[in-house]
Amino acid sequence: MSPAPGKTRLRHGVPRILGALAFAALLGGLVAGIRDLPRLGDPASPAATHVSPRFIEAAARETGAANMVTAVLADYRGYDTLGETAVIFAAGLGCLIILALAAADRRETPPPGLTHRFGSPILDVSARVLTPWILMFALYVLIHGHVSPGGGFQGGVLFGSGLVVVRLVRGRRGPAFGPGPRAALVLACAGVLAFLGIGFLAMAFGGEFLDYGTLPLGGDEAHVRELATLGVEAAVFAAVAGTVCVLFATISAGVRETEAARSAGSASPPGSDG
Amino acid sequence: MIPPPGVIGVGLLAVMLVAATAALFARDLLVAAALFGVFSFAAATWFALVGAVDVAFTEACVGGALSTILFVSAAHRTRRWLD
Amino acid sequence: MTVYLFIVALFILGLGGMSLLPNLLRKLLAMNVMQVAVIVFFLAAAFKDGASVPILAESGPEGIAAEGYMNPLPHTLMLTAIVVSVSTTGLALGILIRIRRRFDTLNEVSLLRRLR
Amino acid sequence: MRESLPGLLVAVPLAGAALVPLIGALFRRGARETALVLHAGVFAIALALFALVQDGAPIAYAMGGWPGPWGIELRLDGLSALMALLTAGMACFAAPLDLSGRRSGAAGGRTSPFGDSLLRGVLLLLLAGLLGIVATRDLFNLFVFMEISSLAAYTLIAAGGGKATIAAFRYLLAGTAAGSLYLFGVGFLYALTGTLNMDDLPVQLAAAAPGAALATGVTLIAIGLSIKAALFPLHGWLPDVYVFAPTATTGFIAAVMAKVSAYALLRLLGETLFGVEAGAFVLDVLLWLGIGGVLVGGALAIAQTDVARMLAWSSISAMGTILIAVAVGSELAVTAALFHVVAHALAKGCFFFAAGALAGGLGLSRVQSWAGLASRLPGTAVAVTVAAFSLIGLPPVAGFFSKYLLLAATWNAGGAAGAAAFAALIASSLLAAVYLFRVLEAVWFRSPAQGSLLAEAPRTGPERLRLPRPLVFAVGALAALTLAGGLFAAAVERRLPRWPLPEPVGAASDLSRLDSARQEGAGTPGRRVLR
Amino acid sequence: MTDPVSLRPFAALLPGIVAALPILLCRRRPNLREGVTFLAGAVQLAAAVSMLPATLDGAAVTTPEIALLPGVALQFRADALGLLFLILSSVLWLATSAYSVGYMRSLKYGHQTGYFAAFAVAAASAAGIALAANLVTFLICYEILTVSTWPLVLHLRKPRVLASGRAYLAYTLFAGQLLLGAVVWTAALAPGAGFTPGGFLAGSASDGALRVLFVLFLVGVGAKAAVFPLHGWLPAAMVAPTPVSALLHAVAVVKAGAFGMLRITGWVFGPDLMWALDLALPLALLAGGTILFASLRAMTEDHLKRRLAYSTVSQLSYIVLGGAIGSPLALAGAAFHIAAHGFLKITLFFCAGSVYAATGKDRISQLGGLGRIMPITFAAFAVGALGMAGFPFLPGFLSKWNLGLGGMDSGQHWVAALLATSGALNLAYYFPVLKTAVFEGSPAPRLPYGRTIVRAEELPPRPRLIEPTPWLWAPPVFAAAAALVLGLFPDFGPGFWSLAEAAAASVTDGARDLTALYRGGPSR
Repeated sequence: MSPAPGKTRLRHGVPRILGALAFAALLGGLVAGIRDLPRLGDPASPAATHVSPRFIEAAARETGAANMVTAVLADYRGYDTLGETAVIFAAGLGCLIILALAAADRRETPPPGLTHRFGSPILDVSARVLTPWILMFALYVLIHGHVSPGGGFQGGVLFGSGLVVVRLVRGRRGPAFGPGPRAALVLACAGVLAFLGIGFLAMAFGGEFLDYGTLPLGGDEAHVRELATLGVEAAVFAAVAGTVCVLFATISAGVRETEAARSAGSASPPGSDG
Repeated sequence: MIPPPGVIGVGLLAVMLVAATAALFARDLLVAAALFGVFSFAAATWFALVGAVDVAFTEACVGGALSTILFVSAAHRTRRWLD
Repeated sequence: MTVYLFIVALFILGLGGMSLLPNLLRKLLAMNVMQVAVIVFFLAAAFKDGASVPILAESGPEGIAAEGYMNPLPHTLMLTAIVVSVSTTGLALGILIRIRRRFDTLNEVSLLRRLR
Repeated sequence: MRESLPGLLVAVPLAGAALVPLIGALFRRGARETALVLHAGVFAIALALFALVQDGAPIAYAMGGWPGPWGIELRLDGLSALMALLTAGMACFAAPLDLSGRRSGAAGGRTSPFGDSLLRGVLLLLLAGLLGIVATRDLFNLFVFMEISSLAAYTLIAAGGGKATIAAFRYLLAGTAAGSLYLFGVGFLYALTGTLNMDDLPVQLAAAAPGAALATGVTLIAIGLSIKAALFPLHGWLPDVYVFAPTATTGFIAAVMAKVSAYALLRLLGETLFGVEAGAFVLDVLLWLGIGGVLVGGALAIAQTDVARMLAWSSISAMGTILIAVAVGSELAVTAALFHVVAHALAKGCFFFAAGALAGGLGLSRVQSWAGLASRLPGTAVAVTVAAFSLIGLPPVAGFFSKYLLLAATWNAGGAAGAAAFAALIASSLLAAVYLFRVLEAVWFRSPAQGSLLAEAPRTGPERLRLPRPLVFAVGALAALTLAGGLFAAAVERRLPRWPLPEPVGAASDLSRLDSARQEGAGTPGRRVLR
Repeated sequence: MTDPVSLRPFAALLPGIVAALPILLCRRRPNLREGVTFLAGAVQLAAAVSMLPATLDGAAVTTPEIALLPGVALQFRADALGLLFLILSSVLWLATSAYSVGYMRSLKYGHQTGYFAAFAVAAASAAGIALAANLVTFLICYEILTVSTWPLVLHLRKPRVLASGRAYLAYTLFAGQLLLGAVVWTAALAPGAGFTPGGFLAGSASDGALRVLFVLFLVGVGAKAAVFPLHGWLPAAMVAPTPVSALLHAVAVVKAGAFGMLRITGWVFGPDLMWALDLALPLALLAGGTILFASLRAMTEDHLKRRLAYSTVSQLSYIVLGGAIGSPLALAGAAFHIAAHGFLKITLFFCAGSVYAATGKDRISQLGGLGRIMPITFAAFAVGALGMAGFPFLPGFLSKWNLGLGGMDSGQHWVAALLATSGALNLAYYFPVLKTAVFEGSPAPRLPYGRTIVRAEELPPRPRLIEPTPWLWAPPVFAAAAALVLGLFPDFGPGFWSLAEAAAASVTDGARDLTALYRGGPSR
């Protein structure tokens, strides 16, 4: 009895009952749990009174950032952000390995990739017109992250998207605007390394890892931290932009192993992977 | 000062719930991706509503745009994705 | 309370979809729904009545009161969570494409049959 | 130098993860060598930390100079230093191996140097993620590093291609669900306490009234970590992953990855949330689930004909064992759990490397196909035997002593649960004996089937069967360590941390000053005093 | 008297383990390889004998404790019982090694290097069991013995052999795990769990708990001692080459189990506690039942080695019986029976193996006439058989006599009846063997001794004397002679009887004088 395509098939029998019971228990537990939480918006809740006040009250003084989220993100909890950069870098590496480089199986049907045009001439033209603006806006988001929403990550996403939008719209036969997967990867690696480099530099000057305050940039500590935060954001920007390009190149454009290998300057003969 | 999300917030959450349910059971991938986009933008709006402007911006960039585009472009390369 | 109920509903919808839907791509969509539910939850915890967005007003650093601004910590955490979410989605799509190429289906039941 | 080591422990492999692909993209060679040097360096750092914490004083490290609970704190105490050492050490064995899933000698050919450098970068990323989990004192930071390690693991598994992609995707779904459940639970704790710091959390919880929200949060965290630790009945993702992933990946993740999650469970439920009523309840449940996992894993391992799948079920059984000890939570039990973690990692890594080399390189994946192995690959046969003895718990190898400690710990725990765990542990040894002696019988005493690879291969000369040299080294070294762990059990045991862990010197004083600092307003505890 | 602390027990333990490596390295030079075996055996025996004077003086040479885990230490002590077993196993290891050379070479068996290496490890672990000073040490050696004898049982690698190997492992590993549980439990009750004459568990836990603990021990050790109903593996393991069977029965495995039973009853629980817990009588009855059952079962076996195996099941239960009764004489008899049975049974196995090696016959019904063409072998066999039956002037008599007296002492008069019955049954199942071999079959002409080995199919139509190579007939002759000497002069050489007496006296608190009254044989 083979499953009909499009039909939802659930498990039968005991596992199904047990699964249903588990879900019911989870639902019950969650509902019971939320009844016990502090009221939404309670200014006296522990979350509002315990650790966070410092971020609000001292962020500008200690880190020089008006946007408290940026201050926490890049400075107080810069280590999280380093991890976050590593996560998206991992995704980029992963897609590159899985889609472009990993052993291509003979039994796999060749992917169509974006061999034909995705859209219409209107889309094509608007993509070309939009691209510079997207890129500039991305830079603005990066630089202005200190005082307004945004920062390295959002800017990076926008920048990466801007780089690949033409390629995305025009397909493989379009103009080779934007970096190929290898160049994008180099950009991403450089971004991650720059972030780590700032951290190591802080160590070299006697502080803890990512302790920007020790960097010899002159001025008072908050200003130094502000500058370093900008550097970190730029590093994240590069890492994310590169990774987004890699993601698009592998998932959307369907770069195959041979192609990536060629761009990597390797001499893997075509067909040896198939 | 930002007022409590109130009725608008509840409405947005309801939109999210409906859009998510519809996306999960949509027959066609493009419909599913579009509904997922709606879900993400509703979420982003709700985030903005509770004052999380950074998160709202990111969700709009990432959830609303990047994820949706990735879904669509990945799916574009094959058919019968939702069988 | 209403917000929390919606969060639970979204979370259960996502988790249930992940475990019960047979199609891997649908599972992936459900996974995103579940992650958004957690993000909403954290942001609900960040909300303070009578507070503003956590960006310093023009008045300068003097006399900043914690009561005046939203809790920025959950916002920061959720930025990271969103990135984690999109990274996972991207990688999952990559794997999905490989599965689709090799096995010509995304139905979990058929795939599991191929696995054994 | 001593103070900066915890920062380097995670930062160095992270830097390597970006550096190695960069070298691979820009130059023709050098990536592999760089990766090996970095792995050795990380191991050296972990070793130095392990040696430094032997005096009992943990090394705390405030990331970015911000003390907890505002910043993210790392802490290397005896427990985390041990896990770090184990993880870094196992990574050293996996690092020289071929990480792509291609069969040597098959038509697939070799991975390009660029692709190889990417895979090595991902392995470093996996290592960084695991070390981050081990070192951090921050609940959310734990989540971030959990995701780093998970994404890297998905990649390494899926790199095997074919069926490995399905296994990787299912693992990805399970792992992400686990991560979200964990994060949801952390959200509950954060909403109740306002802190994410593992030292601050108990202080704040002591002030808060226990309630349903706390119980829900603790339970969600436990479920999430249990999925990652493949605790029965949440183990569904594990067997396929261990079977289909490339050899080097399987050997590494089977040896340490689930155990790092079990470590996180111990940290959170046994230490941070110790004293929380719900935590104690969850631990009780975990104990019974561990018993179930021990028995089910062992029984299903017997049912398998594929060596790797059998070992995978054996791992589920072993995780049940470790969870039992973690749940018992006495000093002896935690010592036993750690001894078992070390012994099992060494033995299972050895066995999986050997099984992977034979299945991937020579196509010998079934138990029966190993018949006659001793006559053609005697060294491998000896190593597998040592590993099997350790997994069963026979003297004089390491597994016997961990089993002994586990039995003693569960016996001392008393009660119905203790007696049941005691019986389950004995039963698990018997089950392990059934499925592993079946392998040993084939290896040593059965003759290979007519026409099979092992029957045809000559015993000597250049045409004789050989495994890749790094694999031989890994298998042999791990077997030797397993034996040494048994012969020098007292020395190993002496170096295991004592539970409960000693109070940290630096961080605790920060925390005690926390409340007064808050009352003073802007005054900041810790090293940095602004204004 | 304080025990002298010395490393000398290690000299008795290590030769076997250390020898395994050179044995494996000398795979191309068989003579050198076997030379290493003999050297190791000689060193082990010399070390054992060197500890004899101190032990007979009542002080046991003891090694320092080697800590393994907190509260768990490796320690060896050469007390009277241990030394008795050690000397016995050393002597018999040497004899079996010599026999193995002849047997394995004449039958041209493969894998001899692995065989001798495993043999050496098994001998070393038997020595470890003998000298173990606490339960954990005992357990470790016990488990190593299990895994080192497994390859020996599987030596022939045929499908039927593999099945028997599985049965062997199933019983022994199961028992080993229960023993592990029991040891952990005991160590929790009494830290260190060192063997103490007279036991150390009294009052450490409730009666019910102690009874459960005893059952764990009984299964854990009893499976190796082949106590009914855990004896199933022993006849199955007869598929092994004969020297291995000899090792299993006389030198190491089964004997280690019986030795372990004595240790458990005398040195862990102690006779007083055994009686107080109402454990002694059930155990004695179980042992008695095993004796009768196995004797009857042996009669139905046509396969010679399997008949010997059931004989072992029966005979080793004498030791268990003595341990259960726990009176001084019973204990002394039981301890002495370790040695007595060792020499006698190894004689019988050697003979069975020689017959098989010379003629390829392994069933009793096939033995017709062989007694007349292999007179030396069957003479030795007769000594062994009579000794088993408890014939006076053979060592079996001494142990049974004391067992019976010990039973009477403790008011268990049925023991004497049981022993008499069992002796009769022994005769009933050994006599047919001799009868068939000597009086049945075709008459054979008297011919001078020949040294050639003749396979069954090569037997000439008119049989002549076909005693095999001295490697095959000298060991049984030696063993039979040793048994005779032991029967006539129980204290000859190492003084097995004195050791048994001292062991019993230590358990029952200075009852040495009592035993002297009843001493059944001539003493020195």
